Parts: sequence; C-alpha cells; structure tokens
Amino acid sequence: MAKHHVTTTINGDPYEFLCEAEETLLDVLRDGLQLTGSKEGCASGDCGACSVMLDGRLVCACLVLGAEVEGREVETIESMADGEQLHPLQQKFLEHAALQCGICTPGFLVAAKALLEKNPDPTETEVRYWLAGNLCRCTGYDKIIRAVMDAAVDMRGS
Amino acid sequence: MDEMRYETPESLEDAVALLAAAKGETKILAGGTDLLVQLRAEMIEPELVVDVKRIPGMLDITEEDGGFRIGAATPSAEIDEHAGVKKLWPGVVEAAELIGSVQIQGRASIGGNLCNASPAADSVPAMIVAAAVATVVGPDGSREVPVEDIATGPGETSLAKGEIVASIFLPARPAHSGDAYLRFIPRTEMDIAVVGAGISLTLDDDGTCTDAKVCLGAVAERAILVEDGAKALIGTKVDDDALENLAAAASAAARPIDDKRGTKEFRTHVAGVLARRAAKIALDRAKGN
Amino acid sequence: MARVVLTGGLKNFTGGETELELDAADIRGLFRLLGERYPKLKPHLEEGLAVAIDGQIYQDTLIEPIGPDSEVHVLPQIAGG
Amino acid sequence: MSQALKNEQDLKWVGTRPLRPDGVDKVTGRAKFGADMYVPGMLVGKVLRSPHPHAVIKSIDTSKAEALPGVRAVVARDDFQDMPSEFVPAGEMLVNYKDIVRNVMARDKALYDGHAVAAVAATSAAIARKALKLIEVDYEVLPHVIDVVEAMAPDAPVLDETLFTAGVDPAPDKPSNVAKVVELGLGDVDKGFKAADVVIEREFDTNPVHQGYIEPHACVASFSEDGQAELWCTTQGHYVVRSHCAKLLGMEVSKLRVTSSEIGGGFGGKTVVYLEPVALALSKKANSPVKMVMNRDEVFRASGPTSGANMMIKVGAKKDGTITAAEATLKYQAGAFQGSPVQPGAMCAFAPYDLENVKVTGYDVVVNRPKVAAYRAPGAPISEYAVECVLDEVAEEIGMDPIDFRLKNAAKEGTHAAYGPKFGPIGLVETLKQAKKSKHYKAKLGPNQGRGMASGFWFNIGGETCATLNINEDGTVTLLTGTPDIGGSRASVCMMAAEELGIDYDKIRPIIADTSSLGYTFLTGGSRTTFSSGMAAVQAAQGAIEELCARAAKIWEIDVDAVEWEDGHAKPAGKNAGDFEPLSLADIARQAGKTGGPIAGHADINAQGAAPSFGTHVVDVEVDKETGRVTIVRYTVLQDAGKAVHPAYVEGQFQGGAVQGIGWALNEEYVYGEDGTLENPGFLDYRIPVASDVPMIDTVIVEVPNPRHPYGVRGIGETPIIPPMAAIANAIQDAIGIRFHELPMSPPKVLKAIEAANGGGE
Repeated sequence: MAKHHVTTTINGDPYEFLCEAEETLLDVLRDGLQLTGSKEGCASGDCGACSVMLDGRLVCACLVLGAEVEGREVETIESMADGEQLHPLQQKFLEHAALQCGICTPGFLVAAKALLEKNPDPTETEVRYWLAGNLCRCTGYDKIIRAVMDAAVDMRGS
Repeated sequence: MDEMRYETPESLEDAVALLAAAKGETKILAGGTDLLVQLRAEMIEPELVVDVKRIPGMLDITEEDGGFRIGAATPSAEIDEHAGVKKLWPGVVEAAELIGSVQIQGRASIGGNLCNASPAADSVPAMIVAAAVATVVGPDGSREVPVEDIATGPGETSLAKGEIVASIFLPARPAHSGDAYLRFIPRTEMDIAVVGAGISLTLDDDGTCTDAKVCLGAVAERAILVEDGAKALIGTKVDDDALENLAAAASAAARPIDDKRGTKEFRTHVAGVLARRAAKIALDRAKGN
Repeated sequence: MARVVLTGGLKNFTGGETELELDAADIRGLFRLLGERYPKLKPHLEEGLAVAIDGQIYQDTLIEPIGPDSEVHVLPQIAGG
Repeated sequence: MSQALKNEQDLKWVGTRPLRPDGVDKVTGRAKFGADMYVPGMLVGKVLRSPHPHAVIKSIDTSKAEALPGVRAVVARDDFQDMPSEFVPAGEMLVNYKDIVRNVMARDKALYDGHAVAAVAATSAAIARKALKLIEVDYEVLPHVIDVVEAMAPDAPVLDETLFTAGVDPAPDKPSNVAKVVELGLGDVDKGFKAADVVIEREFDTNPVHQGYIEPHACVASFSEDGQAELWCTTQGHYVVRSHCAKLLGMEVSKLRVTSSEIGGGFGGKTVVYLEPVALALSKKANSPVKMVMNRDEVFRASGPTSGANMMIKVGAKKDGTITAAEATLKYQAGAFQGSPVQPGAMCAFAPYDLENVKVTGYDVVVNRPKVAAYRAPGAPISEYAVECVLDEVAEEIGMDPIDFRLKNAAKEGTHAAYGPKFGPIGLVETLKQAKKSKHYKAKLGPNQGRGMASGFWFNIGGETCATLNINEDGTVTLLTGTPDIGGSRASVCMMAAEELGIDYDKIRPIIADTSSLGYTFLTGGSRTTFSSGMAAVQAAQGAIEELCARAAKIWEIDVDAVEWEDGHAKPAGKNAGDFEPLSLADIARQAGKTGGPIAGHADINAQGAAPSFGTHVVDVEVDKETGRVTIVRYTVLQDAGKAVHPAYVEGQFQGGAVQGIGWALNEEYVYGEDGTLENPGFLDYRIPVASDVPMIDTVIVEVPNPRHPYGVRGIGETPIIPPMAAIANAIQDAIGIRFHELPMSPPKVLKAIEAANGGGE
C-alpha cells in the first residue's frame, strides 16, 4: 500500500514516519512511534485522553490524521517534564492525589497546561469548562480542579 | 474496498479538480472532527479525502465591507478568539464556542460544521440569523449561497460534485441590533444539541423591533427559519407578551423526532423556552448598541 | 450448642427449617452436621456460602472456630466490584 | 489473628498523605496500561460481533478471511471447548464456565447486540478489519427481549431452553428467563404492616449503567510452541484471569503467566474475561503474540454494565418514626447469562436499619443485553436507591426530618442486619449525626433548589491474599502484592508496611507481582485491597521483623528472645538490655548474607474480618423548571472508613463514587432501539459527568475502627456510589415537590413530570 511519508517535529525533535491515509496521529504516536503517553479512550474526541498540542493548539490526536502533521509541531505528555524536573502541574497532581487510575492523567495535564498558558489565573468555573473535554471516571474531578488551581498559583508566583 | 487517498491541494482550483475527477465518494477534510469519527466507525469509506487547510485563505478571518469573511477551514477556537467577530456577531461566536470541547474547537471548522449538515450543528442557526452567505467554488466557478440553503437534510447538502465552501461571509450588523444563540444539552458540555435557537433582532430608535430572524436547530431535518417567530417580535417592544408569542411560534414550528437525545414533546417545548431566552439576550445586546 | 440460622432460600433445602442448635467446633464441622441433617442442602455447602460467627462474616474458609454459645448465620457469599 | 489496634499517636505514616510510589510514572505518561504493550512479532486481533440481539447462528464461514494475505488465525465457537453447566469456585467467586465460554464466543446463539461471534489475528489492524468483513455468518434472527418485566412474562422469548428457575420449590417444569429466586427475611411483615400508622408502597425502575472506565479492555497474549503462555492484560485480578483462561484453554495453571498492566479504571467491570481467552486462542493458532484492544463501541456493547431493575418497595412506620415492616421485590436484569447482583442487592436493601420485620424477594432474569459485570457495590445501589426514596417519603408523611427518621431506625453495634448476623462496631449513626450538624445541612437554599439525603451500606470483603516483603542488601524494601493498583493502593499498603517496619515510606518499593511470582491473590474489588493486601503486608513485615531480630541475636550472640524491634531497629532487651547499640534494618540487611542469607517476610492468607462501611450523602440541587435540567449545587459525602490510611485517596474514593452516582441519577442509561441494538455505545451519548457538571464534593471521613484489622481498615471504595441516586431524587422532591421513581432523572422525564404536575399533561 502506498504510504505517506511525513516529516514533522514531535516534542522538539525531528521525526519522519510512514503512515496510511486512514491512520490517525494517535495511531502514529502510539503504534508507530511508541509514544504511548497519549491514551485512546474513545477514538471519537469525546474523552480527551489523547490530548496533544498541534502547532500550539490543544487537539485530540484521535481526530487528526497522521498525514496532516507534515511540517507541523506536535507536543505530547512525554515532553511535559523538563528533564528530571516535573512540570508544576505534574507535581501538583501528585500532591493533591488528583489521579486514581491514571489513564486520563496525561490528557488532563496536557489540557491544563494549555489552559494555564492562555489564562494564568482561571476561576474554578473556567477550569471546569476548559477541562470538560477530558473525562475522568475515578476522581469526581474535585482534586484535579484543585491541583490545576494550585499549580496556577505556583506558576504565577514564579 | 479501495485504499483511501489523501491529498493536500494548495489552491481551490486544484481541490475542485481533484474532487471533480474522483470516481467514488469524496470527502473534504478541514477540522476532521466529524469526518474522522465517521471514518473510524466505518460509516463512510471515501476514495478521496481532500485536506483543504493548505489552500490560501481557508484559515483566515478578514474584514470586508464592515463584516468578516471567515475561511471555511477556520477552527472555532480562532473565531472564539477573534475580538472583531465577537463584537460584531456575539451569537455566532457563542455558537462556535459550544461546538464540543476545547480540543474539538481547536480543529472543528465553521465550514465543516455547515457542510457536515447535521440538523444539530450549533453554528448554523447562529449564522442563519446573522444572514451569513457561503462562497461556494466549483468546476463552474464561484457562487454565493445563503447559509440556510447549504444543508438540505441530515448529512445532505445542495453542493454539487466538486463544489467546496471556500468561505463564509458575516455581513455588517445594522445599528441597534443584537444576536444570541442558546442550546439545550443534558450535560453542561460535550453533548450534541437537543435543541438550538438563534435569534437576531433590530430595534428602531424607540426600541420597537423592526427586523428579526429566528432559527431553530435539532428540531427538524435541518436548521429552520421560523417566520412566525420573527413576526411575533417585529413591531413589538419585545415585551413579555411578544416573547411568549415567540415561544409559541417556535414550539409550533418545531417538527422534531424522538431519539436517544430527546423526545418530540421535550424538544418542542424547549424550542420555545430557548427562543424566548435567546431573544432576551439579543434584545439586551441590541439595546446596548 | 451454637445457635445456627439459615438465611434466605436455604429453607428450600431444609424442609422450611431456618433455626437450629448444633454442636460444631468450626465451620467444617458445621457444614458436616448440616449436610447430615439436610441431605438436600449438602451440595450447596462449602461453595457459595458464607458463615457469620457472632456477626463476623467468613468466606471461603472451613477453619474458623465456632464457640459453644456462638450465634451462627449461614448466608450467600459476597463478592464486590 | 485479631490484634490490638495501634495507638493513633504512635502512627508515623498511617493517616498521612505521602505521594504515591507510582505517581511519577503516571504523570509523565510512562506508566504502561493495557494497550501500551508492544512485543516483537505482534499480530493484531479483532472480534466480529453479532449485529442482532437474539439469533441462532446457523453457520460461520471463515474461509475467505483465512485466505486473505496477512491473516494468521481465525477463531470461532469450535475453537473453544464447551463446558458443563455447573457453578464452580474460581478464587472466591462462583462461576459457570458454560456461560463464560459462551459469553467469550457465541456458540449456538448470539444473545445480544455485540456478542462475539468470531475473531481474527492479522499482521495489521487494517487487514484484521478487512478480514472481519469476509467472515460469513448465517443468522436466524429470533424475537428478543430487553426489558426485565417483559422477560418474566410467560410468553417472552426464552434465551436458554435449559434454564429452569432455581430457588423455588417445587422446581419448575418449563424453562424461563428467570434464573433464580432469592429471598430473605426476618419476623412477620404482615404483622408489621398492620402495626404501622403509615405505609408507603412504590414501584421503581432503573436503567443499566456502565462502569465507564476510560481505558478499554486490552491484552497481549503470547502462546509458545511448548504449551506455555504469557498474558499481559488490564484487569482487577490477574489470578482470576489466569483461572478462567486456563480453564477455557484447557491449560495447567502453572503454564500460564499473567501480568497485570496498570489499570485504567475498573469499578468491577474488569473482574471477568472477554478478550483474554480469545487472544490466547488466536496466539496459539498463529504461533505469534497477539494484541487485542476493544474500541469504545465494543466496551459499551459487550462489557459491563450493571443491572437495570424493576422494584417494588413497601415500608410501614409508626408516627414516632419506628419502622414496623419493610418489604421489597427486586427484579434484576442479568444480561444474556444468569448472575445479576440481585443477591447482594437483596441483602443490602434494608441493611442500614434495625428492623424486626423484613421480607425481600429477588429475581435474577436473563435478557438480550450484555451479561452484567460487577459495578461498585454490585446490586446495592439499585435496591438501596429505591428503599432510600421510600424512606424519605415515609419521613415526610409522618413529619419527621429524614436524618432523624434514619437515626431513629439506624443499625448500631449489636443490631441484627436484615440479612441475618449482628453488626460489630459500625459508623452509620456517626455519619448521620455529623450530617445533621453539618453546615451544609443547615445552609439556606435558593429558589428552585432542594436538599436531599440518603444513606448506604456495603459489606466489604477479604479473601485470599499474598505478600512478599524482601529486605534488600542496602536496607530498602521491595514489597510484592498481587492486587492491581487502581486507585493508589500501592501507597496505602506501603504505608502500613513502613509503619510496621519502622522505616521511611519511601524506602519501600511496591511491585504488583505477576501470577508466577506470588501465590494466588483474589482480585482488587469489593473494597478489599487496602484491607487484605494491607493485612498481608503487615503480616509479611512481622515475619521479616522476626527474622531481623533473629539475625541481630546472631550478630550479638545473644538469645533471640532478648531482642525486640522498635522504631526500625533491633534492640537488646531483657537481661541484655543496653548491652549493644541498636542495629537498624539497614545494618542487619548489610550482614544478611553472613548471618544466614537474604531476609524476607511472607504472608499467604485468607483475609477475614472485613467490616462494613456506611455512608450518608447530602446534596443540594437546582431544577430548571422550564427545561427539566437538574444541576448539582452542593454535595457532601460522610462515610465511615474505619481508618483512613491515606486520607487523600479515601476522599478521592468518596468523591469519585459520588460523581458516578450523580451520572447514574441524572443522565447515564443504555438506550436500545426497537430492533434490540444499542443506540448509544459511546461517550457522546452515554453521558458520564464532565468536570463542569459537578461542584466540589465535600467529604467527612468518620473513623470507627475495624477491630479485626491491624490498622482498623474497613474498605471504602464501594459504598460511595450507593446513596447519590436517592439523595438526588429526594432533593428534587424538595425542590419541586415531585417524586421520581425512575432512573435516570434526565431532563425530558423531569420536564414531563413538571408539566403533568402543572396540569399540562393528563
């Protein structure tokens, strides 16, 4: 089968891969490149577990074709920590016990980071609506919201 | 079952030529938030997918004659963030902001929302009441089509083979006018509209409504303009009586189906409620101008 | 003698009896005596039942001791999510 | 086994909130969940599913699929041996392998939309998908039945001609969809109702709801030519998976090694097998590893959910609030195969109350829906919902505050539970009293707002559990347990081990061992993990301490009885007190080789002594009377944890359970079309709560210690999902004066009831 040859940047590194037209960015990240931090919960954009940044926009990797990222920039959960240094959001998620099973956590972190970059001082309601595209079945969201609000305080202070 | 082709033309002409030449089913890819779901569910098996995002202008918002021309592949998020559009047609922006999650809005395009032809598409009633016009480009050149004439039924459009919606024009808004869009969903986010209501209205200097458009989503095979709803407002001060008449007209115009998202009677009732609530917001906006 | 209560549908296998007194040292002994007394109940013992001794529920064990004045309930087993 | 509880003031770790040991892996995307395993030479497996709810499978022709290049194996019914119909123990559960094998792969009939009919393994997902389309199945479509009441009707389509109702005397002579009748009771309900001043009887209907874990089922199976196999899968219990798969594949247990991946939520839904035996069968046939992952559509159509039910509840009370009698008839959908949680539903229904006269009858009914799986306190949320609604109505009728009414009847230590035995120390009264005096319960309500409350009960369980605690040469500890960590249990188990050993929590590295590395351990579920694995870890630590003391005795050349363990050190005691400098765990570990070899502690136990956890929830709602939408405005969970080992994760269980209950109450439901197919198999239209749907969930942890656990643990995960549905129904009644007897209370239903009450309806 004829495959598309795609040259792109993922987490700051140059990547080249081959993919079929039907394959999604999520398929490519996981099955092709084995960047498995982005999770598939629904493959229909309803759960947010595959949230990634595409040219600085928060998107669901399951709703982007692999071939579409030619020449573009993708950021995934794998680049969120800076070396050994966790991102403040990652640290706050741990401190607030904002994860139970952890499957939705990468998606929440990527989405929350996008929020705080756009709005460093969100209200609880703004956090809740921004994160409405990320489903969590374990926590009831309480501790996630607190972790994001607390990380925002820290990030504004630094 | 042939292999799906994916193409990224860099001009409208090339895109039209690709679409026109294809033998099997073709699909246009803008944000992909509907298309990729349909592909994954194997609801569609197109021969050709044409990604139009590399075509100049497809992702641009430009000022034109006091209004705005929005490239058809522009994602909702770009529209949400556009101060000019938000000031001119806040109802359209509200509707665009309701399309799915932040993640979805990062991709879902205004043209895709229109051409996917879902009766529940949020941006469509809002654009219809804003008198938006789509620029359609095809093998025979370009034509201007009122937004309400694009969708003809669920998943069906009036576009001919090879035709593409290139942009949508939101015209200048008359003085003393306002618009608003409201929808009902069971949750606060992430659902498809069970009912949607877009309203725009224009007042004269003493606050009497001189013009109005009322459009309902998700209560018929496509978004419907409610003439009687507009009539209920025109010539009034949009007082409580007029709003009740509007609600009654909206409910009367609704011809919904029972499905997993809502019952006929629920949709019929809520169509009136939302029309009334949206009209109040539009009225406040008109008065504020 | 421990007071033994058979709960729920177990009475279908005991001719309607639900309460009796038995002299059993542990759950194994209890099941043995019950089996002898109610042959129809025998196939249902040991598997699928729990035994509460003085309020404490034991599952999937035969070795828990039963005191001479214990109150014993034989119940269906409990799993969980 | 019973031991004195530790003094609160002596606790260094238990009751604190350290970071979880697996935390960094989970916030960086490193943690490997079910679908994150990739092995060399791996094939992709996919399942063909029945599009019909009820059909005879006349023939299956896989030849075209097998001929497709890239297809390496196809399996269908003939690849799985039929099993006799008998309930046999599998770990702690009783299972009927005749049904399991039929659920894993349909045999003579497809019994629900989504029932597996065949499966393929191919070199790519695209080829596997193509191959599924080439499998030809000849179905003879039969009439189907979805509703539980309809399924019990004499003329209903019968799913299984060999199913005769159990639990009735005399046994029926005709097959039916009623698999079992269960009953329990105390006293004489007729007498009790006669003594009542108020009797309320109501009928309730609930819809099946799915566990809704975000991670779909996934596994990788690798069958070797020598008959041994490895299986990687997302599960709540890999030993249970091993039992089932070995049985279904006809393998010796020792030849199958199952490793549990990180698990992306389970809530009971990952206690059974779906893909695993199929992946093993495909792998065996293809002689290659096979990976299988469900998509979301398959998760909804073919896994979970819990039962929908029809219930009749009758409660009588005197004017002073004393309940004189309570009766329930529970009809639970089992799905395509028997085994609904109607038994625990019946036992839990009235368990929170001290009642003289109780009667509960339950029916386990098969219908053309997916076989139900456990879901958080299986069975209890359904029956207790209905009961707690009726109690609210009784309280209203006699003019009593609903909390006072419950306090009047609440079970306490020594109360005979409605299902028989006496309760030990329990915390229901404390949760009620704290609810009554909470700021929430006294707060003023706004317009169109209402407040409701309800209580809930779950038994909690123990069961077979192993732990190995290895003392490493540098004084750190590796702790192996066999219960998959769904919600932070690694942390709580390590905290108890650290407490026991007297060392720092972060010196202990927990491992969830595979089935070949540790003895049989029952699954994570029933609220048993912190209780049972904690108990095993404590006993393993005690064993290690004993050995550490023995080694210190050898080092000091004194009698082992003259060594005691205190604060992480061996100290000379008795006649040798003060003779030597204490030796730390690390000091002894360094000399382990020279004093007899490596040091470890083990515990292989059948944990007993589980104790129930009671909870009370208070909720405020606001109702939009024009659209029927109900908004949760404020929510408080009060629950007895026994002892909260890691309070943050206890709160998390309370909050998560409450929000699942909110979804169950308001929007979650299975919608079937006339044709018996599921219309909403996705997160778009199966509407679990999103972040903006709910407020912060306040929590109050009540601690009435379980005397049978070394740290007083009860188990807390199940109970929080029980009270929300009734609490919300009661709050809606408070807001708009209408009582709902059906779940979910979705906007169309609420609006319809409001209009009917306004005279708009009939």
